Amino acid sequence: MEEQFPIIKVMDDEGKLVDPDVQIDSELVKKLYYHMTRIRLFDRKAISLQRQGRIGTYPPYEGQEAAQVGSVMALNGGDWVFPTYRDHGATLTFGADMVRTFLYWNGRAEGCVPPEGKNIFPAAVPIATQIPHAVGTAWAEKRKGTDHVALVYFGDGATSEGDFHEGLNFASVFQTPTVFFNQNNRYAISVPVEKQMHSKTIAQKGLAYDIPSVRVDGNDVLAVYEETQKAVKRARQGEGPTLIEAVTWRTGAHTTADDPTKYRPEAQGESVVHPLDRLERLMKNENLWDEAWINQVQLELENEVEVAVEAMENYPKANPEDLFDHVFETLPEQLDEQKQSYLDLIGRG
Amino acid sequence: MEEQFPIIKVMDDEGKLVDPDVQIDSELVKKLYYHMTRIRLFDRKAISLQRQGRIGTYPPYEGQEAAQVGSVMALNGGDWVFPTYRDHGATLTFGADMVRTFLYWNGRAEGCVPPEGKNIFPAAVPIATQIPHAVGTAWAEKRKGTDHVALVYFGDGATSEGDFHEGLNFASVFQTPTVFFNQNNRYAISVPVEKQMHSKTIAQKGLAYDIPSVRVDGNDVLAVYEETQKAVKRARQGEGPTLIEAVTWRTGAHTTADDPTKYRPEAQGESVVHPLDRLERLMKNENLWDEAWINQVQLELENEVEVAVEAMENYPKANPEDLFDHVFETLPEQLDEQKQSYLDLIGRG
Amino acid sequence: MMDIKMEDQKTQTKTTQSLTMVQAINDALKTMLEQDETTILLGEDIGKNGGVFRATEGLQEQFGEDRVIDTPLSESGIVGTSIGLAVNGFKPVCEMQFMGFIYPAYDQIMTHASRLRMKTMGHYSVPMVIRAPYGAGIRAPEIHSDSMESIFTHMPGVKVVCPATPKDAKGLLIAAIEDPDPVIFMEPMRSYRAQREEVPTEKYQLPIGKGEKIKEGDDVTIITWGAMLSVAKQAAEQAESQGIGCDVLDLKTLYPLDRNLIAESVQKTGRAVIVHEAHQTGGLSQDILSVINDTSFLYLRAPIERVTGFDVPVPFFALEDHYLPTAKRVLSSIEKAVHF
Amino acid sequence: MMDIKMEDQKTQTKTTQSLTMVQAINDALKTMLEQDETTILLGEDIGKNGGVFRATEGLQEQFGEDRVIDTPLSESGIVGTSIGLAVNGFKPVCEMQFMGFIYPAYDQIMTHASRLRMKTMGHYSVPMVIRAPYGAGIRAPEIHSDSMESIFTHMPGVKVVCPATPKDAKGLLIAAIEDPDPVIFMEPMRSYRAQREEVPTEKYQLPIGKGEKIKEGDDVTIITWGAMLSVAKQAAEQAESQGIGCDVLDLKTLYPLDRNLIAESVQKTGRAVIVHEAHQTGGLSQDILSVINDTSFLYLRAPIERVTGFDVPVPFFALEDHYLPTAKRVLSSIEKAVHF
Ligand SMILES: Cc1ncc(C[n+]2csc(CCOP(=O)(O)OP(=O)(O)O)c2C)c(N)n1
Ligand SMILES: Cc1ncc(C[n+]2csc(CCOP(=O)(O)OP(=O)(O)O)c2C)c(N)n1
Ligand SMILES: [Mg+2]
Ligand SMILES: [Mg+2]
Repeated sequence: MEEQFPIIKVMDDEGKLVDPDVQIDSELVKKLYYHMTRIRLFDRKAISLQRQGRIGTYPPYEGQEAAQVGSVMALNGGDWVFPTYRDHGATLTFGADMVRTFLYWNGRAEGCVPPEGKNIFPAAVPIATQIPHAVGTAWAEKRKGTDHVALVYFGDGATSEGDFHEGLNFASVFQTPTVFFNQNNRYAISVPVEKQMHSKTIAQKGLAYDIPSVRVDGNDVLAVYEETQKAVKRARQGEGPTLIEAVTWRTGAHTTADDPTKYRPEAQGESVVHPLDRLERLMKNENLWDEAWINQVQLELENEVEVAVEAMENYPKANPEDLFDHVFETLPEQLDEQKQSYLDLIGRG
Repeated sequence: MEEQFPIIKVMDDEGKLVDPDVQIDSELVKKLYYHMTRIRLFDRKAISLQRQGRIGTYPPYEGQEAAQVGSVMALNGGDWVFPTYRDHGATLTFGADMVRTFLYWNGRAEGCVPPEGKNIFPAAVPIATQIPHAVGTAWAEKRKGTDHVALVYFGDGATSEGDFHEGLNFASVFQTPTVFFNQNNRYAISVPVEKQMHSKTIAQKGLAYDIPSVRVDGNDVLAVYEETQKAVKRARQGEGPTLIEAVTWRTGAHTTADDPTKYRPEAQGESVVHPLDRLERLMKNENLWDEAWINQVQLELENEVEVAVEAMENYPKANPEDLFDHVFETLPEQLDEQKQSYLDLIGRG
Repeated sequence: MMDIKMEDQKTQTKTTQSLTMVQAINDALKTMLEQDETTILLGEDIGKNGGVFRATEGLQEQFGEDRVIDTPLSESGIVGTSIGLAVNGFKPVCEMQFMGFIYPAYDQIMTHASRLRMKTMGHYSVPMVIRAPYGAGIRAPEIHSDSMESIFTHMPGVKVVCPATPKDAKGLLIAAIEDPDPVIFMEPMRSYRAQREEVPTEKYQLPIGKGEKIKEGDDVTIITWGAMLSVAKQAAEQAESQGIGCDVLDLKTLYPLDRNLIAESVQKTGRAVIVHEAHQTGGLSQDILSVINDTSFLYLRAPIERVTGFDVPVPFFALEDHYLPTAKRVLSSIEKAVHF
Repeated sequence: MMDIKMEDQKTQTKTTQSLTMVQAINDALKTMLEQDETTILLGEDIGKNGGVFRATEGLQEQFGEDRVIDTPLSESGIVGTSIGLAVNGFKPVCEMQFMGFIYPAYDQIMTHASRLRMKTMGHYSVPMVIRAPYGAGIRAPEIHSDSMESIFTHMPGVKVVCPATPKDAKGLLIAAIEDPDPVIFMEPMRSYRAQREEVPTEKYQLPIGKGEKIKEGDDVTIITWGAMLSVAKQAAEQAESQGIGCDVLDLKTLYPLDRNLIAESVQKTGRAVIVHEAHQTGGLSQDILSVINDTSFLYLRAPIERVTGFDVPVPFFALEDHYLPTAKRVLSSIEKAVHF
């Protein structure tokens, strides 16, 4: 099966183009670099905030920046994104608010509210449950006759859940414009993909549904972008779903509460070239590395992140009223009574 | 994919051997004929009992006799069988009690109690839920170091459920000695397999798990027997699970409460040669058709069925005590109180 | 189905037809498919076959495969994709073939359908209905006879509705479809064809959250819904022949409960018998008991009686009549309450 | 973990060690893995990683990958295959990583684990334990904080156990593993490391179905379990400082309930406050209320009070302290009951 699904690359680890004749779009490369840098800064800041007790448990995505940025950049404004808890690199790139993204990791529902006009679902915490949502939402677009698509993120572990299977089957039967974007980062918390499945690839799971699938180097942002674009294009044209396996590597811990040295062999992952380093090499190779621009971007983004942290920390405190007010459109009488008597008790009545 | 999974046959519709050089085992053929005849008689009797209001709703398996008998005959005594509601043709052949099988269709728990030493699970009613059980049970045999296997039946519709996927993945990861025996009878109640899945075969679903799979003519009892034997042998030898798709046809209604003329095109299935007719042709072609023996078998089996019906109808009435007595090994006090007060009320206290 | 013109109180001419409950449900679905193009139906065998109970009979023919959709056999898939459809402009009405087959979808309902509005502070909502025939008494196979409303009444963010009559079925189902939040719509399958009633042909809604007093009496309040209503009524009649007057309440909505209806009646009678076919432990009877405790403690003249399914799995059908509450059991509890 | 020799009442020398609850659970699992070779553990990340809470720390190292099994991420698969293992000679102890992730396995538990003995009149049984850390209060992400015992206490055929202390955790977990029927074993994760206690190193069982009076007082009975026990005790202390005596009951088993313990206490005090963190509607408080109704109606001097999680989804953690019962809320209910 591995031969049937070779890992597609545009550049190699040294940032050399695999096909030297290929034309690369320098504006695109700069955009990708910009967003990967931006989300890396967010990620590192979030880890440090967690260490200082300023936000809650946090799942870093470092190492997966290419997979997330490369894929989400292939979408348009009206498309839909279905992230997991580890995909706020993608949602930030797609247009999610940075302050609210920080708020999410501080236990705030405000973090699930997307900007108006941006179709971003709340991060799915129960594994694989978001997959059918992306199928249904894409199906709705198809029914309405638009060319919008839905892209759903999920991990290697998610492929073991029933919802992965049921979602892919629905997408296949109803030919919905859904892009199934798997980030195979080799681990589901501590469980390596070799124990998650006996098959060597995730891409081959598309065969069960006659869903076209492809395996891509998830640390090669150009390859991810290109393959996602193809899948999105097919979906827009009414040619149905695609399964993309992006082979990548989670550099850090599963979450800030996790200690990967307990279960990952020390040497594993050592040879992985970080996707941003790879992109840097490419840019240097292709003479796109403009030190001044790089420094400016860095400063600008560091500032953006700092400002967002400050805004998060100065955000008005969570209202106990919000416990009750969004359960139904209209609060049932008995729930309203619970609300009133609680507010009375805490002196907010 | 269809080319990758050709439908394997031993005989053609005319009962001619596909490979004329093959040696057939005449004792085996007679046994298969015997059991297929036996379960057909059971099935037809059950339908008629249901029409007369003497048993409850009944799901006939007519048309699937070869699939059920051919597969279950490949097992040994210590093996395990996991049937659905439509697989009592298989369980009867494996050694389930005929009286109890009738009782099951009369709403009696007694119908789920297998004869001592026969490893037969109660028929699974919630679709696909039995699949993980067969994996766990086979896994237990592997752990104990026996060479027993588990064979699990399920329909084409069952492949859409999450439990199908999760079960196959576990079997693949833990290499359990499980035979996944799918009867693709082309319909899940009214839903044709073309709407159940976009893929053309069920066998290809094994590719997702690197589980070897095969497609067999489910109406060719010799082909079913052979392919199941191969799968069972692999399982016994520690070579893990196999997925078998037996392509067959449900001659009648989904259940006695169903009217297939509402949803099946009239001509569909017309060309299907009934598996017993096919076997008869083969036996005639191969000079195994012994009219006297046939008649004797017919009489003997008709008698067996009649005797079983009588025993079912004379069976002691269901005890209300049984409502309570098998919920736990030891009845909790509060449940015992419910029991006692109910028995008092109905004058059995 | 016979069309009849009827004069209603407001001297307005209304059209009604005599329908069974399953026909009334069919009529409600048809009404909504006609009047709201975002309404779509999803389920197993609901298309050509018209549903195993014929609740969707003729609807695919009339509205097409695109609006009355035969899905794969996949409850989590049905509910999960419907959440996506609901968020993106549609009003999916999903059929679970029997309530006992809703369990694979429990996760989707619990972790998403019920919470999406809360999670997003109202940005996304899930206006979706899950229809589920429930209950024992029709000699169905195993698992086909469960009555597990409690796993949904305990789930914040969903409403649970259960009609007992054809007219209520239509009005409540339309209300459920028009409700902006997820509704579990339980259909008492043994009442599907038990009774005919004049049902308005027009579109109408009955309020979710409101029960009704079906019968008036002074001595004891019988509280029930769905298929058990007829059992309760039978017991009430037998009680009256002994001179015991019964208020019989049909709750119709199981969450949120019509607490006023319950309180008013129990404050009058001082006694209550709650009847449902779900298991007693964790059954809705316990919640009703707490409504009475909270509202009517000082009025109570006897412990509250519960007549429910036993705390045993719903049995194979040979024993289901022993599992289900009977008029005899209800009567015995009425007597116990009155003679306390 | 410090080993200490202690003299017990029977002047017999016993060894104990000072353990947190999560260590006591680890010790129970280790004890059973040592003493019963049919015991096996299955779950996500329970092997090398020792479980996300370290409940299985060191066990795979000691007992091998064959007995402490990292499974695929597949709750229905874990429970479904465990049913097969249980029927065929093993005692699977499954870990659901958090109770909020048990929902995908609900179908397997409901339609098979709980019913197999009944279905086969005792021919097959499912001696299996499902461990599930539950509850809010540790700033965990969404869905990690649910407390859904009611969907299991309402399910005939399973027992539900929930210890509040290290010693109970070990004794009850061993009892659960040795129980011939399926047991849902809920672990209050916010108590995992809250307290140390001397726990016997030997194998011992505590009886399933028995609660305990933790504190004695005459005016009101506080009934609770698990993580809420400490909240209840805190409120009871505050009440006593106002001269209100409290019986505090730790139920320990949620099905079957220790009805005698509840009845005796409420018959003494005439008042009850039930505390749990699950949602109120459909919560176990309603069942306890019915136990009191059935056994102690004439003793009641005030309506029964319930202090529970609200009927809202367990919120993101910024609001979880508002969701959870607090000593203040419990005290307010104690006062309400006493001053009725
Ligand atoms: C249904 C469910 N079960 C268990 C968990 C606990 N859990 C959180 S993340 C995780 C591993 C997920 O692995 P993978 O899908 O590979 O995604 P990754 O974390 O690697 O991005 C687990 C088991 C969960 N969130 N949901
Ligand atoms: C979980 C679940 N959903 C729905 C049903 C109702 N139902 C009973 S049989 C059936 C069709 C099954 O089709 P298939 O798997 O092809 O088996 P067949 O009946 O053809 O043998 C359905 C939908 C069920 N029993 N279980
Ligand atoms: Mg992963
Ligand atoms: Mg079929």
